[in-house]
Amino acid sequence: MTALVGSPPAQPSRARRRRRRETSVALAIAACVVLVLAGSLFPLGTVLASALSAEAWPRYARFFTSPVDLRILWNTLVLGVLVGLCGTAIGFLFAFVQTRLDVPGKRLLHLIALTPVVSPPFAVATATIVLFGRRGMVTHDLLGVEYDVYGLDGLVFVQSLSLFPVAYLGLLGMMRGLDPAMEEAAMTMGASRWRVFRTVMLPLLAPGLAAPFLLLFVEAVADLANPLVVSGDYTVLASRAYLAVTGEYDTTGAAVYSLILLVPSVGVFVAQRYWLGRKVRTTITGRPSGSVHPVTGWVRWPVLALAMLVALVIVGLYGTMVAGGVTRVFGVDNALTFTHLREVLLGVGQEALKDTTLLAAIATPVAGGFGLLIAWLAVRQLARTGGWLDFAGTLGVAVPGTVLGIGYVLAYRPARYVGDLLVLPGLVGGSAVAGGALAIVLAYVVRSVPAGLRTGTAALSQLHPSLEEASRNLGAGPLRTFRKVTLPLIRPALLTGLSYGFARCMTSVSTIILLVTPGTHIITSQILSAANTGRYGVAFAYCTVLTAIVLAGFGVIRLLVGRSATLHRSPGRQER
Amino acid sequence: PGAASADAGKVVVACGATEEWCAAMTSVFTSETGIPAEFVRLSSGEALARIKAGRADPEFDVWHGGPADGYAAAADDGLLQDYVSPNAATIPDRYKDRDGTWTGVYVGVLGFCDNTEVLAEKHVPAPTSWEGLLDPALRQNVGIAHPATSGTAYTALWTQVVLHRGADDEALAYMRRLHPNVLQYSKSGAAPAQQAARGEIGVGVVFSHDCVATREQGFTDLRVTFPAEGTGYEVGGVALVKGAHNVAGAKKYIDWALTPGAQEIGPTVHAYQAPTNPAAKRSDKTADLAALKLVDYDSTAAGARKLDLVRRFDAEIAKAPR
Amino acid sequence: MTDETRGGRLHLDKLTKAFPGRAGAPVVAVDTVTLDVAPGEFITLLGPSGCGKTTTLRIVAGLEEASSGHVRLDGEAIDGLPPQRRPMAMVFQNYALFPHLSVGENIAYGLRTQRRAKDETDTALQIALTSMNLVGLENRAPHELSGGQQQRVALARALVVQPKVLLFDEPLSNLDAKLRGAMRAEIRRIQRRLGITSLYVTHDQDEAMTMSDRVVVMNRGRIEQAATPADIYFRPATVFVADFIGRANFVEVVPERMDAGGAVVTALGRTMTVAARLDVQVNAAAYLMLRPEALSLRPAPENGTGSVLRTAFHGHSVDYEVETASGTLLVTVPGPDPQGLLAEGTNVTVGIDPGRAYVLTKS
Amino acid sequence: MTDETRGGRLHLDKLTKAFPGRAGAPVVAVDTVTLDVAPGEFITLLGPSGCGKTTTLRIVAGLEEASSGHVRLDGEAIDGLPPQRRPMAMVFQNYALFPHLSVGENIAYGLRTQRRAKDETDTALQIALTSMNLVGLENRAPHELSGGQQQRVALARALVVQPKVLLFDEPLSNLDAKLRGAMRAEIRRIQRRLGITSLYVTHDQDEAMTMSDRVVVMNRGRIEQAATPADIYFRPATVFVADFIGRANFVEVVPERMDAGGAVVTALGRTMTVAARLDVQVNAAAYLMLRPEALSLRPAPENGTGSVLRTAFHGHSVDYEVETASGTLLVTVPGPDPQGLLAEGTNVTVGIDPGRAYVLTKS
Ligand SMILES: Nc1ncnc2c1ncn2[C@@H]1O[C@H](COP(=O)(O)OP(=O)(O)OP(=O)(O)O)[C@@H](O)[C@H]1O
Ligand SMILES: Nc1ncnc2c1ncn2[C@@H]1O[C@H](COP(=O)(O)OP(=O)(O)OP(=O)(O)O)[C@@H](O)[C@H]1O
Ligand SMILES: [Fe+3]
Ligand SMILES: [Mg+2]
Ligand SMILES: [Mg+2]
Repeated sequence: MTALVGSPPAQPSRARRRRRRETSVALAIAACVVLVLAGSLFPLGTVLASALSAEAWPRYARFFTSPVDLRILWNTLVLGVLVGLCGTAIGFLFAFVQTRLDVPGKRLLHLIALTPVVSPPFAVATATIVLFGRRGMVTHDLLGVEYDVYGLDGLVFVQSLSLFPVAYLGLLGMMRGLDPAMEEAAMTMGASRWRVFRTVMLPLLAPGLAAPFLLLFVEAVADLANPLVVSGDYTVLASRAYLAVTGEYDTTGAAVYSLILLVPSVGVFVAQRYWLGRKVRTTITGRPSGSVHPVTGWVRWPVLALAMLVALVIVGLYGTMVAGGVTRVFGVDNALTFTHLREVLLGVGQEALKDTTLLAAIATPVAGGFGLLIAWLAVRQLARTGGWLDFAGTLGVAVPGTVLGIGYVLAYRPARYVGDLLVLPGLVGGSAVAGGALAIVLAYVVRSVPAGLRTGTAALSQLHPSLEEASRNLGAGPLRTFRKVTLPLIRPALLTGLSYGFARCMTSVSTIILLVTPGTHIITSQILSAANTGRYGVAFAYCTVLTAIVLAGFGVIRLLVGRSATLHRSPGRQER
Repeated sequence: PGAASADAGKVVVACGATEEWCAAMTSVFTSETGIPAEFVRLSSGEALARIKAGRADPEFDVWHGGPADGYAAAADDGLLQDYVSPNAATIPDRYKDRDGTWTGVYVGVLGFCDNTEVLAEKHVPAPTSWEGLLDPALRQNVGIAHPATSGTAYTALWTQVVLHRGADDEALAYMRRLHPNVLQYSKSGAAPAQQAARGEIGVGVVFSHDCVATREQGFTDLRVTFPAEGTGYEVGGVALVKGAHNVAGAKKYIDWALTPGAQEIGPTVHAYQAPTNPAAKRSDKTADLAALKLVDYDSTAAGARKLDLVRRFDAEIAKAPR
Repeated sequence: MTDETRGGRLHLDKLTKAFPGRAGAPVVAVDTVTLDVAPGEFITLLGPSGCGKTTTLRIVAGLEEASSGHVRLDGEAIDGLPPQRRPMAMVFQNYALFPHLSVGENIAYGLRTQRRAKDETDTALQIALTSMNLVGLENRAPHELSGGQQQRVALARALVVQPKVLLFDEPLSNLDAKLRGAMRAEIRRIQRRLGITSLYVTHDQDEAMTMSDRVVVMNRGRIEQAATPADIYFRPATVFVADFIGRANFVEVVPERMDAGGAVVTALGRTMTVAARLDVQVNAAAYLMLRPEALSLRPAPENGTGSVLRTAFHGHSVDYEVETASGTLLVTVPGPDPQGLLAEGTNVTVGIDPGRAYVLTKS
Repeated sequence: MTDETRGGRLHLDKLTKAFPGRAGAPVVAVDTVTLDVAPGEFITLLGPSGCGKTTTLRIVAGLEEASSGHVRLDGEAIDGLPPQRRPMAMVFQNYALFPHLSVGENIAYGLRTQRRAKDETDTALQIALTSMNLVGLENRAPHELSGGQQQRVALARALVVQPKVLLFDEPLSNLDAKLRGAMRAEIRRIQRRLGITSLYVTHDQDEAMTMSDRVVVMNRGRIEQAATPADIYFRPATVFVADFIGRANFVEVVPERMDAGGAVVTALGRTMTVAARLDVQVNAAAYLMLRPEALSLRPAPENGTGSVLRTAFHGHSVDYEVETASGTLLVTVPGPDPQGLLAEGTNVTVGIDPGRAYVLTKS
């Protein structure tokens, strides 16, 4: 009974827990708990302690009475909702084109849709201004309008384009898994394509649309780099928190803003658990019957054109980035020059490239592993508490990076003593353990765990538990089962998780800036520095090289993880 | 990565200038004095947060670069050690702290960053006074940052307070009149220079060195003008961190930073702030402090009033329709 | 055959469908299938997995395009019509109920699609609910129903649009035996009452036998035989059909001559006249088909024709595998006496009822 | 019963399992189930959907924890052991073959887990492949196998670890009828040869009857009857069992007296002595259970006991629904004569074979 299953097969309750947990599982849980404690909860706790200190209390009163601050809160929510909607819509558009449209060039569209996974800070935003700003090459020079991108519209544009791949990948999986028999049933009852789309496909995908929406919401409101560049007068909480630190030397204020920002983010996650957890979902359980009927009429052309337009914009933005890196001043003086690239590759940038790549390379597998481990524990092992572990693991992206960074500084800069005994040497700063690299790696890990966690959770809930039970039944302990059966089967999730994680490490800005040491040079901090002094050529050159490194990283990850076995929807058994 | 821990011979600098400038400064210092030095680039707030968190065991010896109000805030928190360098004597009083907590190493002067092309298009002469900035022809063509988020913009706001003899209301009234001409209050203080460079606005109110640096990138339409009524400025400081591991080295660094030689490094790395040491040779791209009318800028007073002024600005001006 | 005939006449004309195969060579799923279905007739497509039943059905529904051949409805070729324009409704194996719609909304889906007036839709819905015994369930979600109820909803949803042809793709294969039996009768009763022409795909021979006016046995994309259940069972056209429909023993024979009753053959030490297919020829090797229940067993302490190899107790009957000179024969003894089961190893005589045997060519 | 017994003795002692229900009230899936399984015995758990079969099996496997009660293996309670430490192997309904491993790797999985020596593993694998008729397929991926082959791989994978107990959860329900029949025999043959104690879950009564040493009929978490197939069929403990196993007609009777052969009852106008359950009492309402094949039909132009209501032709037999004074009776006539089918409406006399009838309490 494909698609009629009341609850996904991966109900944790299916494998009810025994009271005595096995040692290996207990150890795994302990490791994950330690990671989220050390990586996000403790640092955030130290920040929030100041956000809840007596000194901070009047701030709340001030916040909620100040029209300016309330406006910021409102702006943030509006931004989150709009980006959630637009990003999901774009993701849906691309997924629809991929799965339901009979058109040429789908492979190319797929690749283009994935490009924004690597979104170097400032690159997309700045390219947007260059192309679509008041004097933009497209808006002003080509179309002759003086369009003011700064503000909500520009922000939604930039963030939607940078964040939509998450929605795209998720929806792609969902739509591929959608039982075509549903659509066929509607068709045989006389429903036109449009009606099938409206009354069957969309409602069936609704829960699947909510998940990326909520994820995009959270990421959009926590994003810092884009608002700094294109928000104009439109202030949001994340950039407000950042500026409270850098402009006002006011960490308490930043903590207060962050705590307030956390409320909608946490709310969204709770809502997701409660609301989506109860909804009937379509799940891939058996053989998908019937076949997909791609849209073949004229309607496909406008839809394709829309997707092409978006793709073109993406290509344009990334093209601007590359062009900006190899011209003197792109748009003003388009003379080809390699001075920017030389500076990045052979000059001061060289060390940053090395250091960042090395640290990210260390952090990525750790993050990927923990992401999947937490997903597995949450889905399969911890019926009741799993949700909390999952949530704690996701905190890494739900809070503004600046706040997490400050948390690290507050929590790990000082060495901790109990009495005279050194229990935890300082982790942050050049004089710290491993020259401060440990804290940076930890921050990278925490920021990228959610990528693997989310894809892992999705993959696991599509995997029938009987496969794992069969392994246990044949004498393999839980961890061996995870390693030998679960992990290979969710390899595609591992792949995306690692790729996302690596991209996120390489492009992480706000957290890392606070953690750099004399010995470590971080690309994003160089980009920020170059952008701040108006050296956009250099900034673009950095972004180009960074993108190239991340893409190369994807290749390496793909090589190491290996191609996924051709898995069939119905696990362990294939119907002919 | 991986620097060794407390190396007494090494000076560790929290550097608030640009990456390049910081790198140039430390390397020249090392080559001139033989004392190894390294730095971490941190904006003022970030530097403050990290120095504060490490007060029990500081990782930095010197804080160099970044506006003086950050130093004042650090001093209030007791994070800095008073040190009056012998070389500070030559620095004019207005560019250093009375108590010797910090000493100025450079001065950034507020100016107008004009895009001559755009102004020509609009048939507006380059503004040479605050009053000139109010020209209705410049509607939506002036860029300035938000004083709450940018030290540059607050300097501009405080300059109005000084020019209006301390009257907040009149200063804000000026900003209110300017408001229709402002395209947007950007987050970063240097952003208006960028916007002017790209022709998105005609005039950006920025520190003149940001405008010059941007022009250097190839935006040849940019010109700097200064308001005749008088203009504000920020002082970039240098100070000794309290509890520094390498006090001797840190003091040598501060002494060195005040020398004309050290202050002449900036222009070689696209940093066109004016030197505080009158003996330092001025690059032709840096503002000539002597030729400009500077307002009497009391950064302590400015800092004390900031919260209140910014809040009023937010409530009374920024939200208003244009 | 039906109370009131409002079904359409369906004609499949040399339908062929080739799928592009993996290794380049196309897979011919349906091979020149020709079939005429009278209005109101209930036809079953029966055959082993992969023989092309579903593909045939999907071509009729318009969900798949034939490589060649035509589908005609009431004489008119409908090959070009998209599925939604064909007056047919389909009941899917997994029901394909819309999980986001209630039972009532599911059933009314087709009507809403046709933009019928609201009260007309409501009336039709009420009638459907009543006649399908679903009253009171209309607000439930599909997953809150039992398998049989889901099945009825799927049927109601297909019927309510008053199609000219009903298509079923193994609609009962997900139900348990008890429910399956009940649903068979129900489907047939409703189909008879409404007189809708029906094409029913199954791989369950019992289902085909009990439900159909005619059974179409398919193999490798081709029709092996299309005939009434009794003909299919008692007079199979080919060994394949005989073997696929029920169970059969085959004993090699050489017909000695033909007479009025059929062919005269000798098997298990006995010469008899047995009905034969038309193409059976004298003195050419042929098969004598013996259904297990056309054989009988008698304990024969001496001189038996064979000995019991294995027994399988089914309750209502016992199957014996008996080793004989003509090979191992399967004998079904119905309604066994609780006490009278024959032990493995028992020597027995196998009796044949020539009236229920049949001779067909060896092909 | 087995050639060489190396199975374990399994004892389920008052097993109870309650799941937290949706609306707060717990769902009691398994209710004080007590069962003793002898070494090498093949026991089937049979019952309608949701009666607790799978849950019982999963508790034995250690995949589920009982709310109370114990599982003992060879006398020792194993309740605390995690699944991987129990010497049992399970064959899953969907086989749960590891899709990323080849057939060979799948089968060897359990051996690798036990870190056996490489050559030992190889030998065991070869033996398994040979005995399961899977030679040549070891490098295929599971999805490249047919259903029957997949089934055999699943079985081989479970057997190769030499478990003391084999657990099966509806292993054949995804196969088609023909293959199902073949696999039943194969499973039973192997199980017999190896003598592994087996617990087999199914909802297919025919499967249970043909395969088992003993059948355990469950209903709502409880055991209704545990007995040999013949006992279950001919001497069901309850109406539920009688109805669930095969088909049965129930005629209300009041036993007049008891004699050596059972209860004396009157039905369909005839008084006879019929075997009865021990708890049947004189003068208390009881049911006379009549299996359809224990009834016979004779056309009776006049004075018949009933008339044919509906017929269903199965090939090997015909089912008649006959309307009588005692209600509608189902009569199965085996091995029907192709010509002699009774038309609907025919008046008939129903004959009873008292030797195959049974009386049970009305409960
Ligand atoms: N979309 C397709 N592409 C390629 N081959 C196909 C496709 N659909 C069906 N086939 C092949 O066509 C043949 C007939 O398939 P079909 O589904 O009609 O069989 P079926 O008789 O319905 O079998 P089952 O009883 O298993 O449902 C099979 O060999 C199948 O593999
Ligand atoms: N994890 C669970 N949580 C709650 N209830 C459950 C759970 N697993 C089973 N049940 C309930 O326990 C009862 C017995 O379920 P079980 O799976 O053992 O039935 P079954 O006899 O195997 O049925 P089937 O033939 O459908 O497989 C059912 O009512 C079922 O809904
Ligand atoms: Fe079944
Ligand atoms: Mg089919
Ligand atoms: Mg079950």
